[in-house]
Amino acid sequence: MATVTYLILQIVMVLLFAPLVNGVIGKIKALTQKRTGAPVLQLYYDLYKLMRKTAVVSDVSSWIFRVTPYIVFATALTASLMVPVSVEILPAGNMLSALPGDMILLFYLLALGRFFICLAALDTGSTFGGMGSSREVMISSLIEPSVIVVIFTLGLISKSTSVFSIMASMAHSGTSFVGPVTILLFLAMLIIVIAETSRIPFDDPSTHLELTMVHEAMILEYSGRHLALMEYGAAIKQLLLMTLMVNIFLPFDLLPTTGSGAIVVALSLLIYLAKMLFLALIIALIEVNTVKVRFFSIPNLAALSFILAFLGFMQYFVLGRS
Amino acid sequence: MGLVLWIAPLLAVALSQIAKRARTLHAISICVSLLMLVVAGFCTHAVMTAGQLTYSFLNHLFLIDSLSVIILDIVTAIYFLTCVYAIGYLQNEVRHGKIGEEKLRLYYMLLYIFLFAMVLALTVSNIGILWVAIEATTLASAFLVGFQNNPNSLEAAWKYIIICSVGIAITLVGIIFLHLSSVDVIQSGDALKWNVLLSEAKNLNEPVLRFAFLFIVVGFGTKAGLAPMHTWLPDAHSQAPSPVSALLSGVLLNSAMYAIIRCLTIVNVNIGDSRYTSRILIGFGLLSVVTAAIFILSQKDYKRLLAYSSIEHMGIIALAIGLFTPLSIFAGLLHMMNHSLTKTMLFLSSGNILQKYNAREISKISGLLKVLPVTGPIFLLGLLAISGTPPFSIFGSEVNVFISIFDANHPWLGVMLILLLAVIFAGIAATMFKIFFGDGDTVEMQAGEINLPGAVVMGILLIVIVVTGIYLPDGLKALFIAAQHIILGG
Amino acid sequence: MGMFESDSLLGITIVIYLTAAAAALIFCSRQRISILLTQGLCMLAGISGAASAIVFLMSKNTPYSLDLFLSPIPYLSLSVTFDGLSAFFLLILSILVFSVSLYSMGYLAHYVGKRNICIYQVLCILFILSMLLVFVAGNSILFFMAWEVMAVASYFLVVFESEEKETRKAGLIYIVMTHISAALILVALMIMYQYTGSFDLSHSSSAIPQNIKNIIFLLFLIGFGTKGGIAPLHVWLPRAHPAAPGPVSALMSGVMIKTAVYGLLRFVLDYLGVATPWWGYILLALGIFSAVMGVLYAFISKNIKRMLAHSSVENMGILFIGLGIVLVSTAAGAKEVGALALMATLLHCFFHAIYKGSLFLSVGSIHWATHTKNMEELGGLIKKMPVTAVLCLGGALSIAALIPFSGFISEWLLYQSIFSSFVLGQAGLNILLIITAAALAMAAALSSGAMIKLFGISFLGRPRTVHAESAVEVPVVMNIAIGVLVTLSLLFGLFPRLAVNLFGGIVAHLQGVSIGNRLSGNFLVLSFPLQINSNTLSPGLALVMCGGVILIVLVALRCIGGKYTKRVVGTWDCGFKTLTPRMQYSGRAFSKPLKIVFRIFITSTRELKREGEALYHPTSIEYNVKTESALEKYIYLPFIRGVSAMSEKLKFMIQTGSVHAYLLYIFIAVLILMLYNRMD
Amino acid sequence: MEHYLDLLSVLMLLTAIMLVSHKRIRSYIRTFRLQAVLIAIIAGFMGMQSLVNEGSFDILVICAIIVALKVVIIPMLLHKTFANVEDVVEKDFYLNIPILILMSCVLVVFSYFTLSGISALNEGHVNLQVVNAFSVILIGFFFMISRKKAIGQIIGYLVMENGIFVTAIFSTHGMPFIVDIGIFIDMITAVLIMGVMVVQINDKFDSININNLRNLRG
Repeated sequence: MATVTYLILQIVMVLLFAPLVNGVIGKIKALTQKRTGAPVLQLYYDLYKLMRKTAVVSDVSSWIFRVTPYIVFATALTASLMVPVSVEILPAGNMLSALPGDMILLFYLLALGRFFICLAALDTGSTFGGMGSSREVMISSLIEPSVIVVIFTLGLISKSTSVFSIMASMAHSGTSFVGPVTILLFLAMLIIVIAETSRIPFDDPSTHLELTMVHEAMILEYSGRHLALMEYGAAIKQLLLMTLMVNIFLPFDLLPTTGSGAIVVALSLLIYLAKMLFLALIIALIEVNTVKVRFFSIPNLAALSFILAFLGFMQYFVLGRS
Repeated sequence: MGLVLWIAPLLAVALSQIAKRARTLHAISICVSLLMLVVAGFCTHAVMTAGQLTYSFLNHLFLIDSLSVIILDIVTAIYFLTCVYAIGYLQNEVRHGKIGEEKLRLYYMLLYIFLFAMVLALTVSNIGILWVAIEATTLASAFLVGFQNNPNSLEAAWKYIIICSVGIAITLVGIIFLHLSSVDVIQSGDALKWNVLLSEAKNLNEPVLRFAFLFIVVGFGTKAGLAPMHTWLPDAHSQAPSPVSALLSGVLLNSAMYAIIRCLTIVNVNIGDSRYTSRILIGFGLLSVVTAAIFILSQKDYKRLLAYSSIEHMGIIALAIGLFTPLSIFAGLLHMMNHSLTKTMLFLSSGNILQKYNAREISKISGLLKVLPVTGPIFLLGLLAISGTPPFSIFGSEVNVFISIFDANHPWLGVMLILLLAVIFAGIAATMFKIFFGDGDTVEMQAGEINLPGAVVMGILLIVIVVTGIYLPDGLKALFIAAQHIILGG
Repeated sequence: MGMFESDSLLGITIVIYLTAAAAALIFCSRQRISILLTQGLCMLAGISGAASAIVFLMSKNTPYSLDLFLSPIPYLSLSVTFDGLSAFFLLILSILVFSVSLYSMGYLAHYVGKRNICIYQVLCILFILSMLLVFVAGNSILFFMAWEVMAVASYFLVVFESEEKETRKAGLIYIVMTHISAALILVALMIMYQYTGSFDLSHSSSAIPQNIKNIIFLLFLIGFGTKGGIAPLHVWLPRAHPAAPGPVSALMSGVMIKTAVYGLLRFVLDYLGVATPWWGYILLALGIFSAVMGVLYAFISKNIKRMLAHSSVENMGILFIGLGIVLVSTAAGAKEVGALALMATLLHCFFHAIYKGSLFLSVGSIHWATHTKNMEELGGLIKKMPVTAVLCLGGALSIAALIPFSGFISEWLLYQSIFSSFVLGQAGLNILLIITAAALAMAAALSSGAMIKLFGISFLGRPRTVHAESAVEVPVVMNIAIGVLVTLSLLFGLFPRLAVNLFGGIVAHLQGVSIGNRLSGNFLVLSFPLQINSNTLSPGLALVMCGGVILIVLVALRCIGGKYTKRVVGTWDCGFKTLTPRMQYSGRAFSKPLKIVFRIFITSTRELKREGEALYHPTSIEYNVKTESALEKYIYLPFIRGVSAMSEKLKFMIQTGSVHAYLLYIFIAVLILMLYNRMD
Repeated sequence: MEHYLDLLSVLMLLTAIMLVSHKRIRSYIRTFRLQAVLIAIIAGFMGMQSLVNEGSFDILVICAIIVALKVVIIPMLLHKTFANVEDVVEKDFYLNIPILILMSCVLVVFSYFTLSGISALNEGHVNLQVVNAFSVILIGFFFMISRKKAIGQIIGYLVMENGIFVTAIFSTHGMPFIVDIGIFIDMITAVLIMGVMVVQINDKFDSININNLRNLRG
């Protein structure tokens, strides 16, 4: 029963807040640039509109093109179920039986979605699709090593690769989030999140300039409900990655320990939202203050991320252990 | 009965001079070789039942035991197969005007003398006469090598006769010292008889015997193609007509090795230890394998390649015999047989290739599997067999040689040998395998076999080397074991 | 000894194979009958072989020995010992044989009347039988014999379509490398024999001193590593595997390269025993190198079969990583971690055989249908060959280690075993381990990229040439054959416990500890000393969830957006007149970014031919890129050239043609021997 | 008696060294004939000895054969062959003559060194005759190597044979008779065949310079 409650709560949170993140980041960017900007809820309107529109499908494409949006959305949502927005909403007792899975599975689920996006991009025979797909493959394979190093280091600290265990362990340890290890890992993770969510400086989500776009190039042919699912899926993925970050590196979930039941949960959710706002602010500021780098400078960023993660790992073994 | 072995070839020499037509010559050849084979079979039987076969009326000059009978069988069998093959081969040569019909007579006459000398070497008990016989093989085969009478074959023949004569002269020095070592022990009637020498081995003069052995090894080693005395071999084998090449490689080398083995036993029994001889034979053996490896790696002429491969295998045999453990000797003898059969098959195939393509250079041949649908595959399998690939027979004997080397606690030797053989395989593969594929359309020629009896012979040989890959008839094995005991000194 | 005991089934299997070979020979002239009969018998043999293995594995049988043939020649007897490891590899072999034979029934049809099917089939059976013997050999001589026959048979199969020069070259490189590696193995076996005095594999190795064991290990490493295609000894593999006919490639990549794993498990882990950790370090280092190099080259290949071959190099690298962890942890005494890693390795070995088999068969089908292996000439096949496309996608997902296919299971377990081996706690090892994990992650990502390229370029988009335009779906038997493998991959991906239970006995036997209680639960629940909470994995549940989500989404969309309507138009062309297939992204363009990133490993020469006066309006442009491996260019080629130059030079220095020199050799030999005699 | 034999053996060694120092075909043959005469004398001595001591004619018969073969027939054949093929004298050796002679001396020392270890040969003191005879073998061999032309090889071979024969006769008083006969037959055949080949080589290559025969290499 607790499991079902968890699942429902989690799904609702994710579906509800995922498009909001984009709006918030956009708004922050606009404000820093002294613009009014689009409404915070713009993506909700877009999604609603798209779902109602007729889909335009290329005559070259095959069933791959049509099933991909569903797979992308489904994998993103399923993956997000593994990343509780708050430790408090986790069912008590054996949480493993609720949702078996760990960080590795999480990232491989996302990889499944990416696999299909890349295929779908090639399916229409459009040059843009191929270009985006090719670039996406490069970015993802360069960023992957640092992902696994981060996962392993976090896992070693909390002695499990399970997302719940890591979060719980971080939340319990309380002070570790200011330690050298976590700072390094946080930075590495930040780069990973930016890369995975196709943001500046890796990619520019707001451009349709053929020389720079990656993610947008892949979904260029999509329209109607397919596009809606794609956009929604991307938003969910972004939310879950950010959730992962805030809940691991800013583990304040357990602060409101007094009280019980719904109040605690509500409090922790509020804290969660605050943390997300904080992270969105960081991301937005990064977007505002940097430019999209040259495509062949992306390996440098990936290497930076890897080095940060690796140093974090080293720190753990040099300082954390001795 | 055994004396037929001596008489038949001599008789054939005479008959071949009388015969008028090519067909008669071929018929005589087949009959004689078949007769020899049958008699050899008889001798084998006699040896297997009685241990040895000898005739007192010749003062035991004719004497064969298990060791000689093994090699005798190899000789007669290969001789027979070669003769069958030669019919087709020679007919082609005549048809293409390479040789006139009158030269056939000379060919057969020389061949009979060659055969006689070889059989004599194997069946005579006197080492002196053994020497004479081996020298006679050189003389008879020198003309066979130069049979085609072009500058290259003449050059080969010249080198062959010079180097082998010198080598054999060196042997003579050895035999003199061998005689010297025994003058005080053995009366003149039995002088130089290996059976007597062996039974008196303990009483021979050791330093002289050791000295004698050096020359015997170098001399017969020249004939057996051990490096660095091997230099005549690639020239002679590549220039001789293919049936003769097969005989040289498959038979003659063994006869020379046989002579070495006989003396080796005497020396080892005399010293009571095999270290002295081991070092010499292992040294020559290893050097031969190294030399062959170097030459095979970038060989451009396929018959020369086969010749170098013979050097390699004689090296392995020398090594095995030199180790002088029961297993190594067994393996060495087995290897001798396997090598002879395989190499004969290869040389016979190469004869077909030569006649079909009229080229010795590897680079000029392609599409062999298509152009010669029987010879091609056989040649390919033969190459694999000769380089020690299972399930062919050479693998079995080579593995036993390796095992005996490691048993005898010479790991470095074994490692080197294994690696060298691998290098040789690589060389053969790199240089030779390309001839089999492709369309062969660089040369306009029709696909099809040209030598039917030859194809049958090669087929038989192929079957034999596959079967003996893991199987050996009990009788044959008993014979090998008996020979092994003889070599080990009774 | 009942009919359905493992040993009698094994005997039956061998007999069926021999019968199949005989059938192939007897019906030589009636090709269609011969194909049906021979391949049918092979399928049967596959079933009985698999049954033999499964019966053994299920019943936890103790190892047994059989003497097939006692040879009068010493040491050449064919005696067979069957244990868990043999059963495991026999199972792999049999599954693939079954599927490949079924496939061949269709595939060989286009050989009828063109090629010598009789020889092909006999060689195939010889190849299969020799692999079987490798796995069940009871002594090392038989092992070596089978190993050599396997090499030769596969060589002939590689050069079976020998018209192309490339094929012949591939065959040559293959046979030379494999033979030299075999020689090293033989050396190792002989050294083992020298110390133990026995070729029996069940004999104890305690008589071998440690430093000798190190040497033996290195020899095995090079020997088996070459066969397994471990970088930098892998150069033969990407050439030979693509050159062979489709079914043979599947067998080679699926089973033959696994003989290297078998060899290492059998001889190093089982026979020698592991005492020093650095063996494992070496394996790890090699594994990392191969995994990354292999997948990198796979990613940039445009030949679809070559891509898969490179991917085999990658997967061998992954297997080596697994083995490395097994050795490291065994040496450190952490048997349980070793057991976990061993399980991961075995599973990866098993799964890789299955899905790589299916992929090779799928691209074999592409080749069958389009007569080209160059993906730049393909495209749009998903419409022409819909079933093949689905099957190929299954294989691609498996090899990209994505759920719900089996590839993910073994990869996950491998990650977990790397994770667990941090418990060993040496700082140096830990750094190596984290690098291993990173390399593994990158390899997985790149491999999924390679599969996107493979599938995307050849099946999606528009047909690039008339080859692809005129393709038709392959015969149904071929697709069934692939389907069997893909289904197995899916099955084990969803229910990994099946495989874990089946192979648990082998791990327990080899490592001496059972990990059954640490790998528990309905799906996979892993609990190890290092962990406070178990790590769990349930691909099935994830799949169910995804399915649920999709259902919900469909309903939701229906509610919000109404009925699905679509408009089919051409792909957006930026207002340009019409898109042609040539404007699609090509395979080469697809992999270009990563090729630039990793240019130190890949040397490429390019050539631009331009015709026409005007700079911006040439009448024709031709662009050629040739990619070479830096390894081959800077190490292998110079070495080969050096050796042949040396041989060429020495040849004329020794055999000068001068009879005087020859006499001099003899003279010197005499003098030296006389000196030897004097000195002795 | 022994003194005479010693003297003869030394003389024979001298002829071998003389041979090394010669440049012309004619002198080769002459020296060879001289050596053959010496051998015949040695054989005659020994033959007489064995006739007196053991009543055996073997060695005397062999002595007669030597005279017939080596003193008469072979030189004649050689003359005839080489008169046919070539008459020009040219420098036909690899090293110059003084060095060749010095190396011959080294060979003598070498054979002394190697033979001195064999006790059965040396009853108390080193057996001079065997050393000399053995040196002749080596020098003959060396002669073959040092001469470029076919004639050099044939003569060298014959000198080796001489050396071997003398070694045999000095060390063991001759081999079994039948073996000796065989050896002689072989030898004459060998020389005949070589002669025939020389003619053929001269036909095909327009020279008997063996150094030109270098097509088969590698």
